[in-house]
Amino acid sequence: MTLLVEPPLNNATNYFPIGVQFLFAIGFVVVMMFVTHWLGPKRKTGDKLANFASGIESHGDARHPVAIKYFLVAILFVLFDVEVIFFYPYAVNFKMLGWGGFWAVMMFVSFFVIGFFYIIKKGALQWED
Amino acid sequence: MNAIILSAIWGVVMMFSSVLVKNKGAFRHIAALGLLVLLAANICDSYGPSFFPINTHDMLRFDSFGLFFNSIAIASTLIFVLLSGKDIEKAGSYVAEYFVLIFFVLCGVCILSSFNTLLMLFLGIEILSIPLYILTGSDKRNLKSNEAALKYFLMGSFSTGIMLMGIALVYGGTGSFQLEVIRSVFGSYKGVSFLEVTGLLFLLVAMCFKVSAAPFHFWTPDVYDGAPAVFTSFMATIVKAAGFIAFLKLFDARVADTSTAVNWKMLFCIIIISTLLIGNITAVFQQSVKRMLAYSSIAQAGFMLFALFSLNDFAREGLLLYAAAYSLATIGIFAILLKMKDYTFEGFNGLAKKQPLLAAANTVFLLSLAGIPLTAGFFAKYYMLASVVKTGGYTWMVVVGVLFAAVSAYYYFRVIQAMYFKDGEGRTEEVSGSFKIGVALLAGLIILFGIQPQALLNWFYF
Amino acid sequence: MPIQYYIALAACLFCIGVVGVLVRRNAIIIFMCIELMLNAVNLLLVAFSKMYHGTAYAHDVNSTAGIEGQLFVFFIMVVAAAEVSVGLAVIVMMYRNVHSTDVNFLNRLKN
Amino acid sequence: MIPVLLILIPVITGLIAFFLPGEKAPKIWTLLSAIVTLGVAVAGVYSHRAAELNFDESWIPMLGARFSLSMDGMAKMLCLLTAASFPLVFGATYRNDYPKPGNFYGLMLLLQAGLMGVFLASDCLLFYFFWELALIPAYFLCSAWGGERRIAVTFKFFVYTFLGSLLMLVAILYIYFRTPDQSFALESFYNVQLTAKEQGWLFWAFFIAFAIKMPVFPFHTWQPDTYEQAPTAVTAILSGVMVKMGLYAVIRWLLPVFPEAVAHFDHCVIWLAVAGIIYASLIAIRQDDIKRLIAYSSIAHIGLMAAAIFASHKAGGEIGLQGVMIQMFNHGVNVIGLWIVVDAIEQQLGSRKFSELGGLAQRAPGLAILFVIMAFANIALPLTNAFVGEFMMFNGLFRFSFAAAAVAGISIILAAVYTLGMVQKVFYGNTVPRTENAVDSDLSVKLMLAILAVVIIGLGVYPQPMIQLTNDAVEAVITKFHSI
Amino acid sequence: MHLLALDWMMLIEKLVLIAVIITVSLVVAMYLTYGERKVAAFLQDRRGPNRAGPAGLLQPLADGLKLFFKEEIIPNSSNRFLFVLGPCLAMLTAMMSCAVVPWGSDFTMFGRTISLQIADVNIGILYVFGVVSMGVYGIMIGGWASNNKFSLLAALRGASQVISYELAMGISLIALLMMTNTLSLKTIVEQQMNGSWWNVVYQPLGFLIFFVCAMAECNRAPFDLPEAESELNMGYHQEYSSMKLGFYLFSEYINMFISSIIMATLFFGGYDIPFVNEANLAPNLAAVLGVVCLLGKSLIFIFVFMWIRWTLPRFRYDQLMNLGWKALIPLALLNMVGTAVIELWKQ
Repeated sequence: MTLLVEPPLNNATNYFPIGVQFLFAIGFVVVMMFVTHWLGPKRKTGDKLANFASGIESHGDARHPVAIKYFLVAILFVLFDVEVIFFYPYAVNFKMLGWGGFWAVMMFVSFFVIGFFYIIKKGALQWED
Repeated sequence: MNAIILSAIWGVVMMFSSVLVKNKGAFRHIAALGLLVLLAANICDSYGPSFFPINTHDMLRFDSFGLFFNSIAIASTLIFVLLSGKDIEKAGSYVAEYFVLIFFVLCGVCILSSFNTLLMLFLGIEILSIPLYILTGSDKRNLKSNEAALKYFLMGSFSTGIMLMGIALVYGGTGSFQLEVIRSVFGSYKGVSFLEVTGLLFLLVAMCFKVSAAPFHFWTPDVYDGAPAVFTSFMATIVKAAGFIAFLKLFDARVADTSTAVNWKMLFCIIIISTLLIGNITAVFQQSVKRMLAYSSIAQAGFMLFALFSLNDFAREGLLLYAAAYSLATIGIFAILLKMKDYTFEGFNGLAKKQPLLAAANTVFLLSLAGIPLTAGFFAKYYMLASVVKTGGYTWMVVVGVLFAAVSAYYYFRVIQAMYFKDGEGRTEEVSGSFKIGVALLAGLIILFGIQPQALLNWFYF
Repeated sequence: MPIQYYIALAACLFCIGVVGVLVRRNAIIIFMCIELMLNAVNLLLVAFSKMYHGTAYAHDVNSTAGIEGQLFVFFIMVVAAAEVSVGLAVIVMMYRNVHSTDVNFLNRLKN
Repeated sequence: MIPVLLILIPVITGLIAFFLPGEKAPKIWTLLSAIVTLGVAVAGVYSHRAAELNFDESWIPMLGARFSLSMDGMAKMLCLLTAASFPLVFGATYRNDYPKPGNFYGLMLLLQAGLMGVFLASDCLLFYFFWELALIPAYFLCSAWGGERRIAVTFKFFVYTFLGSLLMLVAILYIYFRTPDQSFALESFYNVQLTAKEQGWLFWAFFIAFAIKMPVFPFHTWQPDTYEQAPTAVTAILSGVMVKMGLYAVIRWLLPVFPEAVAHFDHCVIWLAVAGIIYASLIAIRQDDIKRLIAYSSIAHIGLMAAAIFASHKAGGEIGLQGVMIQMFNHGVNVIGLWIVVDAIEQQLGSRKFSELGGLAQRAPGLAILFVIMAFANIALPLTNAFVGEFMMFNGLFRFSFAAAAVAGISIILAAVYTLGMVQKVFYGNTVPRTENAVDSDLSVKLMLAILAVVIIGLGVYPQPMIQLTNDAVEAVITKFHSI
Repeated sequence: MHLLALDWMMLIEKLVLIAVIITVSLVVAMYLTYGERKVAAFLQDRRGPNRAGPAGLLQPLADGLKLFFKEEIIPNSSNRFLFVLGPCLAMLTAMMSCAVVPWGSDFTMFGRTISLQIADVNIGILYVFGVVSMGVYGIMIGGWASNNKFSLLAALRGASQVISYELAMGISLIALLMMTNTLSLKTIVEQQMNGSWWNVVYQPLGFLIFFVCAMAECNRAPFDLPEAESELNMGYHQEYSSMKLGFYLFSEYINMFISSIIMATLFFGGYDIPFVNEANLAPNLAAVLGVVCLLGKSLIFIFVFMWIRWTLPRFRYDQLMNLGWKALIPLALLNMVGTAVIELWKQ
């Protein structure tokens, strides 16, 4: 069995130009990188290659664990973004689904809101300490 | 449907109670209340009225089997919360959240007991597993707990990946996720295609992972050992039983029997024997009771797998009984274990002198796990063996199973020996009177089911 | 394109994932490999879905056959997101305690 | 109703005994309970009305298991033995102090209930139930109140028996699914149709379970250790009554259900038993511990009974079976007597070693006389009860195989050697320091021994009531054989 | 194979289009730097660049050339591969996001109908979102690879900010999609051309949220926390020099340009020429005018961006996060539900 290709809009050829553009962009970026690398002067000194910390001597490795808040935001983003993405198919078929779909989505929205209020109440979004 | 929705709702209620209620001790009462409501609603559902007449498009199918299992699971959780609620409070600082997660796990359990499409199987397993990853790691400062959580998580999601591949392949072969369709395709084909058989094998592997059947059991002891004991109790009982219920529903008779490409019986046979072998033999060598229980849970899984081997009515009834008997006994043992200061066998030395009631109850639980008559565990094992004998053939496997049951007596009796026949302090935490009564009642319940199994199983045939 | 191509591709991705899980020692990389496995499944599901839909579409333009495969993909994505959030949290927790994400640290429970 | 009482009285009184405080209360309570049970058992023996002797009630309908008890002659006899042995043992050990007496006596009564259940059950699942139930109290009794090595030894005993019974469970299940009406009833089991091959392995599954319990030669290794380590009161019950469970089960559940397999494997089993007899007798001679000696002698006696049972299906073998019937009772009586003496010695002198004993007859003449009677019964001298039983059993065995009977016959001589050796080493010769200050034993001990001695001689002279009592059971088994 | 069956003329056509569009956006970006300085000068009553060329018009070229000839520095303690990858990724995503934008109506030349859209896919908006959210990798990788505390902190801030506002942005668009029922940008534009009003009339709140989020996404003031020089020196690209720095700067301006274009397309009719019925014009003329119109609209947005930048002070970080999570997301949700109810009511 093979995939039967259907006529409508969504067709692999539609995406072909994007691929072309991607190649184009990559080419551009790489060429630019090489050109500047080749053109620029190279006079390396130890001071120049050290980290810049406004003239203060930098201490150790920068990759220390950072505040958990950032991590929390990232995790919350992952969760909520997936939920948001799920609204898209609904939005596109919104008129077709009518009130039935509306109530189903309202349920989904309520999950979203419950989770949202929960994290707010738990102080996950509290940035001012 | 009642149980699924209400457990989710009550989970949310608990979630917000964590914000609104300041008193830590109140959470377990709220949770117990919720479980009571859940149990009532589920029993209500079993007898007809469902509060949520939702069209599930045949994705979920509520039969008496699943509903009855829900009742068992919810009731066991209730007992668990009543007995070990205080220990949950000690597990970490997010007390209410632990209860929330337990409710969500129950939601997954209820989905697993009624799924009718692979989608729901997948969702049920995930809803069940993800909260467990968190519960396993709930002791944040404890490295063992961390390790257990990470290991459980990695292994769990790995097996999820395998399961999904299996589902995808089965879908590719049959064109549907519905169990009936898959079964009928398996029944109608002369030779099933490569896709379906591979898919089903993947599913088998994944389910073995989830129920910790050998050779995919290796994560279990570490995880059960590392997790806070109170959650190990929950994980090793209700969750595991739910896994088996799902396993049974998935590999129902018609799938396994009609496909000739793989000798399913032989395959299960190997899995069962190796599970029993590994579980029992390693349990013998453990020094910590908690770890022994972890291995013994593998061994018990081997016995539950008999149901999957035989797939007849005895298997179905027996699995329910096994789930109940095993869960109740293990919850009881863990409840007592949690009161012990020392989790090794030596820690139990002389418990009978200090706490005769706890020791007696613990003995009943251990005897039940060993499958001695007069306890529920006997009939559980009885049903499992009977189901295999009924299918005919492979009686030698029953004999092997029985041999391992005798081996299992060794490590269960070590605890009894320690409690009764050895001298020691038997040091425990403060034990409240209500806890003692609860444990005694639980032991009584196990003996009741041991004398009159139909007290439990009659519900199934209402 | 024939469905076999998709199966082969998905199988390759899946195998890379499996091998990665088994071979690599860094928890995050293992986790990424697991995600790779999930995505191989997604790919396969969509391909199958399209295959069934295409077959049905040839007979009936309004057919919705095969959509359940794509539906499944949505659920996999959700679950993957949930797993990411929990899993990364677990890994971070681990990292805060041992300052490493190497799973070789995970054999302390063995004894 | 009588069978139910026989089980219920010990269960209920036993559970109450757990909660009785102090030293005296449990003793008196259990003694009373045991006497009441004995009364009921005697009433059962003399009752002939089916309504009184049978009980049948629904138990687990979904499995087809019923709570059905019935009391035929063999059951009557064994119930009588069980009911009689407990008051005897309680009486003889009345002076002994056990730590936590409530638990001890409670468990003893539960053990009695389990034993009764085994002898009375006429439903196989129920039988299995009681079979295991008898084990658990015995396990706790031996482990908690036994000697130094008690934990390991008792566990060995437990695992052996448990393993055997699990094998039996598998076989029971198998037969259950072959019965036409899916039931565990005795009749259904008797009527089940099995092929020769099935009978073959089912036979072994059952036989191993029973053989461990009896014990027959290769399965006996738990027995001497356990007898040695268990508190003597418990040992008395174990060897006096509990081993009869195995013999009883063979007659009740094995012979009629697998007649063809019995006919097929009879040589095998009998030679095992005979080998066991000789082996145990030889070992017994070498023992230094009274308890171990009696334990091995018990193996020898049981072996003979087992051999006679398996010889009974040949023409004329019913005499042997009849012999087994009465010998079960007699052996129980004799061996309990021996254990009581051992207990009396051990309690007083703190040792059971021949090397540490001697000349006791001078210090305790009453005990010595009674012990000698017991010893004669153990050798099966004429005029003792055992003579009748052994004579009949050898008779049956001779009909089956001359060679086997001849070899087994050596055991009579060996029995004389070790038993008399024991009497001589313990009671005669010069006193040793340990026995220097010994006194005669308590009245309670002597009273119990005297009762036993009366029974021994009474039955030795006039065994007819016992034969009549068990005749129906023998006939039932033999008819079953002849019907195939 | 389908690839071989491709229309080769079409390939050439697309190549030309891609080249033109990328060049245009680069040039626009260059001149935006100029524009920014001029606008700043204007708002602060200064002159701005005025030396290179008439009115300083060659200034961007001079700046660009300088970037080419600057020395490339890769700090010792950095991760070299990632250090280079960061700016490349930022530039790449910036260049890719314009692929689904419809620049104008169809254009006829040499007997061929040429679509002024690189790829007309039915998930246009999703594509844009996908590519834009890749932008965060550029920031994160750059900041992390520098192994500099300031860079790392700035990158973290930037990443958190971008992903936070993406949520609100996503939700705000849903209301719009409920009305258009399509994800294809071209269809959305056509609907606005044929319908009487632009979408902004129906979705003012949605537009506002989208606009705010777009500003935050582009790290534009008042949301330019990642490069808050008073706290973090130069932000995540403080170790960068030469063209790698140039890439970051360029990508930022390109992003600004493209987001203006997207806003114009979604809410302001795209290449629709206001008050004119395109059907009355010659098709080619209409197409050219459409392109001009679109650019014009986007320039207005860009001007507003700059205007805001030089008018408002920077947010504090907690204010920024609170605005994103606690104000915009609930607002966007409300807008979504409200739109749904009204739309269903109307049916």
